[in-house]
Amino acid sequence: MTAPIRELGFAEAIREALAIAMAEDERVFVMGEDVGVYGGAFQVTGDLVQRFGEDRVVDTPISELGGAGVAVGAALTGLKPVFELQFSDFSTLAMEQIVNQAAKLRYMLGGSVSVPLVVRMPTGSGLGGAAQHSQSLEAWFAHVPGLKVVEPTTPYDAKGLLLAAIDDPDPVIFFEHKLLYKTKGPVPEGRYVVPLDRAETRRAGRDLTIVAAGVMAQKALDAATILASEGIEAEVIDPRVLRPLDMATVARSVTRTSRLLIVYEGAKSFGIGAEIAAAIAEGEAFGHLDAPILRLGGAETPIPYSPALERAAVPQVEDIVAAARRLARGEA
Amino acid sequence: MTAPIRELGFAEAIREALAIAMAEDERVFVMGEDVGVYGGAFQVTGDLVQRFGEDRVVDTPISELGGAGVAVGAALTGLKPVFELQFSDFSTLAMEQIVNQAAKLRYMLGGSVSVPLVVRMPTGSGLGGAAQHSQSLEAWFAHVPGLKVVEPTTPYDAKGLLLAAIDDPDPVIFFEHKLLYKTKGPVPEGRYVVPLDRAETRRAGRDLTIVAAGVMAQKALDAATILASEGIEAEVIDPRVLRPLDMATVARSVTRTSRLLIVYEGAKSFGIGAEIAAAIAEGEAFGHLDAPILRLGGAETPIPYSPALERAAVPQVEDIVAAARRLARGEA
Amino acid sequence: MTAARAEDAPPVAVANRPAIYDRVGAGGLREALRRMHLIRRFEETAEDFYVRGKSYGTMHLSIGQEATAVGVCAALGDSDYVTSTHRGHGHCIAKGAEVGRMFAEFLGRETGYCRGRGGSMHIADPAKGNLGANGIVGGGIPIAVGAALSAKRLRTGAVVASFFGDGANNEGAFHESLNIASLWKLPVLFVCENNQYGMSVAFARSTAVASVADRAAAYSMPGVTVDGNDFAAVAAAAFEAADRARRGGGPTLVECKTYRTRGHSRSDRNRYRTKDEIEAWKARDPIERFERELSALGVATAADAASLREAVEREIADGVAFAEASPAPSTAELMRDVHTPAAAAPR
Amino acid sequence: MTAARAEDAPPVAVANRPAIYDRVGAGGLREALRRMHLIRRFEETAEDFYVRGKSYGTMHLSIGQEATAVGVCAALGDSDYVTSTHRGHGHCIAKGAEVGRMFAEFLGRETGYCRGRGGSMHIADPAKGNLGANGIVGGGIPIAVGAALSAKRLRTGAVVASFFGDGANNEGAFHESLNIASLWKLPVLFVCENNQYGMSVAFARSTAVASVADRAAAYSMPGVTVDGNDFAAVAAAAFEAADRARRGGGPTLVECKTYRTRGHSRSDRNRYRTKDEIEAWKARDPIERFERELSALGVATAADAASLREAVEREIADGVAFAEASPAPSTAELMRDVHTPAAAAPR
Ligand SMILES: Cc1ncc(C[n+]2csc(CCOP(=O)(O)OP(=O)(O)O)c2C)c(N)n1
Ligand SMILES: Cc1ncc(C[n+]2csc(CCOP(=O)(O)OP(=O)(O)O)c2C)c(N)n1
Ligand SMILES: [Mg+2]
Ligand SMILES: [Mg+2]
Repeated sequence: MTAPIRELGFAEAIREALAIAMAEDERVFVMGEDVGVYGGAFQVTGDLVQRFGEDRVVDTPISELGGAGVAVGAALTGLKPVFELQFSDFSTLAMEQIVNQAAKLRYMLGGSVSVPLVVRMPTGSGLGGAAQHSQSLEAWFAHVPGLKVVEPTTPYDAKGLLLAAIDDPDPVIFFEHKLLYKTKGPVPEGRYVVPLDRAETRRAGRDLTIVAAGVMAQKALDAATILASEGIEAEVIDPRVLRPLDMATVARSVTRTSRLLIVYEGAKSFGIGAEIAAAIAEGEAFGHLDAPILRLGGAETPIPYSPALERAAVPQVEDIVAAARRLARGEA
Repeated sequence: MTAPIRELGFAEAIREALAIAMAEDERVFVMGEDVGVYGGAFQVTGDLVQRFGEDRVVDTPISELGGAGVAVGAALTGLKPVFELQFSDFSTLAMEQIVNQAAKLRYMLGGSVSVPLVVRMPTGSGLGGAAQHSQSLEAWFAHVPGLKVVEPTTPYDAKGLLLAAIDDPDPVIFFEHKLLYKTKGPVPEGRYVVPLDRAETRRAGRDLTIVAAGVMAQKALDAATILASEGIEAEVIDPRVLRPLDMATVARSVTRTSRLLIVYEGAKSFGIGAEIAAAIAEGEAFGHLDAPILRLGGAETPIPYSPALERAAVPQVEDIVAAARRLARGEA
Repeated sequence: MTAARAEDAPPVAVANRPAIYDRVGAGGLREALRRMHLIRRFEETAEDFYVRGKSYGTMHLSIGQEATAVGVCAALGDSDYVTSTHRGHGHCIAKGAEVGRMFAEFLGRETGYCRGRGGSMHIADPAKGNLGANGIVGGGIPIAVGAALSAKRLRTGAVVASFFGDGANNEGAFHESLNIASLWKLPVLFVCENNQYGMSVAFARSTAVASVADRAAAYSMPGVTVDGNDFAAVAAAAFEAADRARRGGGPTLVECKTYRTRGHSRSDRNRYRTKDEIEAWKARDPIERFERELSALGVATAADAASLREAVEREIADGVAFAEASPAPSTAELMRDVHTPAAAAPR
Repeated sequence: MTAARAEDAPPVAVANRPAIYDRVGAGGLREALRRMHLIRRFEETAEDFYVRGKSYGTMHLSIGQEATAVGVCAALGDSDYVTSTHRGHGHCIAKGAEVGRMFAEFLGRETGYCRGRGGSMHIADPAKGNLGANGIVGGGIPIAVGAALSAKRLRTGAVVASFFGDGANNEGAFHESLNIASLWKLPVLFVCENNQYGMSVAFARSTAVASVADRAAAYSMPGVTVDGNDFAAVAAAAFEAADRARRGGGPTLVECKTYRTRGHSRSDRNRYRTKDEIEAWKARDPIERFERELSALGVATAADAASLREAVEREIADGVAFAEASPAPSTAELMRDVHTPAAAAPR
């Protein structure tokens, strides 16, 4: 018997995952700034405080480092916190606890403890938040051994990946692109999990492979539609999980298509696309490449406020189409 | 007339750069934890407090975020601070000020201000500091538009690059590998600068290109000596500056050698080698590659304490030799 | 509007004239009133832009808090600094910014204070000593301490006022900054605008002490709580703190109890407070009160106030026209100002 | 050695017997003395390893501070937690750890508490509630608050003692943590070991308040300063704070004034303090003092103390032998424990 499937928004899917986990397991709780009666800066926690009470949906003071540390301590000692940062930009205040403590404690202590912590944070630009509210810092976390890093694209994945993240015994960083919150998609009722180690091929194609996560996967799919109308069949792979990266799926695709385009929003250099390109360049798939690996990343600039500039600072559908076209036609 | 050249230690070369900058320019000052009478955790500032007084060599409380912010504010308003973090691991507490403020202020404010700040920090493992005192976080900073990121290898470069960093009107992150502090090399007296945008070819060779910075450049040179005895001529390129990366020098070399090995200490995935590999894989040099690009990075683990484990967690000379051999002999 | 009510209000006894008014002087008081109106009208106009879909991003209005911004800045000159917050329009105008360039920034235009790169949350006016609004709660506090270090080291005689909210007082940056400023006896005014909420969380739910000013003792610095809706009270505290700072007496923590009558930002549904509470605070409007007082004291008659408000309307209208006529930045200049061009470098 | 001096010392009047000694009981007091000796001898032996080039990395000795660690832990049971610091050997032993596994960790052996992965700076003993030493100054403070949240939510009745230094009290983490713990009335003992220096910087040069305990008022929690070299004073404060915490009365800040007679770490040249100062504090050695007191009170005679010290010597010798006989970790297991194996997952 499969669960009924409804159309659900991305934010609602996340909320549903939280509600399921909290209903199932007393140890799971949500904490963060304004997650209670305000419902979260992006209305993700919504009415959870009404449903689970203030002890399970905890408003913290504006203390990102302290909040993260409290979550780490709680996770070490029997609870399963889901800690929300209002913007991933504010993780800069909490890196100490996330990176030096949560990610390392198990290893540093010889395996005698686990830190079952999920840190949720909205990422990316597109809402005029300017330089301190629009960063894409995925690559930082993906570089840290001991962390897992997730970035869903669809409401279905958002729910299933978040349930998997909460189940996971180790710290998981969960990025949510702000532009996705209001997107909708089919989501089954009840519990299901999407595993934390598998990329998803969102569209099959033979001419080139496009790898893109989060909102960039959406843009890549839109680009693929346009490309198809020109006779270029792009395969679109959504990693979903950035650490550990499922490079096998990417490599299999590239072995067939011989061309690789990677799209991501964070600054191009030292961004997530660098790792994907490098991993292909050093593996078996390298021999199958018919063209250089193309990366389309964010501009090397803080995110500007003015809308046209903001748009110009990150890859757009038309940029993906243009790059894919060049790559597929061997003009790169 | 050229300045007399002496053998100088790496730490002394840095101290000399600080002393020159401070003597020349009243606005330059040093701040950080225990930089005064203690002389710095690694004895880099040494006797500067005796020479320049407590107003120019300022012991801060143990307050990395506050200290960084004070440095940003001072830089914004007419001073030129050189801020020392005792270990780069503690930058996790100061990322907010370094990344959200220092790196972005000029852009965010439309070019109306500059932040002439240098942040010095020891990096890397090798002294038994374990997971919270041994990280190599260069890739994080190299990913941030608005920053420049420097990592010298020789005492000569340490001095010249630091003087260039202090001269620079924008924030510069200056990584110093702990294992280099006691190394020695020729250093001219007086002022000279090493520009912040040029890689250095430390050894010429035709069979493969090895790119490595900081202590890894030293190890690569040691490896090259061994390789030469086997008839393999490795070209060793030391980027010196990780942001902006001088990829032109690397590309020119790869175009000639057709093989590229990148060595770095930070966790392999999403590390600095990923960008170098990706940049080659997407450029002109790609067509000249005769083999996949090989990366030798740190293990995907927090740095362990026990010496044999610690050694195993980062690339060693013998690992570089083995990788280069495989690459040069086409066994990769 | 304020004028009508001002005339109905009971007259203020001249005997009660606060001493600080003598120091500010009649011209200064009228200018303060003008700036308060300018802030109010700037923000109402900005709000209107939003409602009409003319602007982008989010915004944080300080309507109801004008006496704090203007009262503090009354004690500062152009060479003194301020660091500001996400709710920074008031600080910016109080420190002397032009509303035209502010509107232009708000609309993301090339003529804005940040050439359209910063928007509402980063408006800055370094020429007037405003080091910028800040998108990071508490982000400006250590920067203010650094500016004060420059002032002390370079002997400019400047003081720095660091504005921040009640929510920000629970950030580590607050603690580290106040400790350093006190240790080094730096000329800083730490100005907490305690508007009772940090987004949605009431002060008592975020802060384990009755008053932010009570925390001053933890840094051996004077702490004072004033009615943030009373220009005189704020200005008196600010002058005292600035005097102390200029004398080398170190920093002061000034807590101004006030209230934002608008939501936290665009997306606020006001679920965390009551209409009654909002109305009660509206009745304590700082501008009406100040205007009433100046009228009773004969510093600004009803007619003066009316012509001042007219001038403000014109300034606002001109500012809007300037901003709307200004070009958006060219995407060709996306990469400009990431770094300082070598030519512009100080060295 | 301590024994000889204990007999020369003036007797302590039985009338002055601290009330807390009744609560700890004679057995408890002897055990406390034993642990203090064990800490001292562990660290002297560790130091000796260094001198002889047998160990790796750095280390931070708490010699002179033993009464604080043991006094606080006297008020704790095995189900209570501690979070510790880079200077954590004392806390670890006070909380009941075995010196054999500690030496093994110190030497990076597979039998160590962290299987050689952590070293001196990360020794932990979760089974006894020690959540670990910490390489990050202030890093353990919010973690302690989280453990207290667990205790409260899971109704375990546990309390948490968070040790940190005087230097750490200037970290933002201190501020944020104390505020949260007080707001949520969590069962935490914030124990500041004020040993007068944060590496090289004297307390007065780092901290803008006379006593760390004075900062408690900023979080509406009780704050108390005690002589950290006096077991009774420390234990009395710890029991009072633990009682309050267990009653639901929330956290307490306990400042223990003490001194480290060794350098900060291996590389310290002691340039920031005088020999006289060090000698003056050595004269106030907490172990000698405690032993003298217990002897005067008849709780542990000189003979008892001597046999206790002998037992400690054997324990140390056995621990060293155990550690030295233990294997180093295999590099084949480099990647083990980065993540929790699925099988071990709690779910
Ligand atoms: C470091 C950080 N955390 C959280 C936020 C999100 N945020 C923006 S304003 C705000 C409330 C700030 O409260 P307060 O300091 O009292 O200032 P007010 O908004 O009341 O003026 C929050 C939580 C932020 N911008 N920066
Ligand atoms: C966040 C951080 N900053 C700096 C250091 C380097 N450091 C290690 S111990 C220490 C001094 C700590 O002083 P205190 O808190 O008084 O503890 P004590 O060493 O006196 O026991 C410093 C600066 C660190 N480990 N972590
Ligand atoms: Mg507020
Ligand atoms: Mg200390």
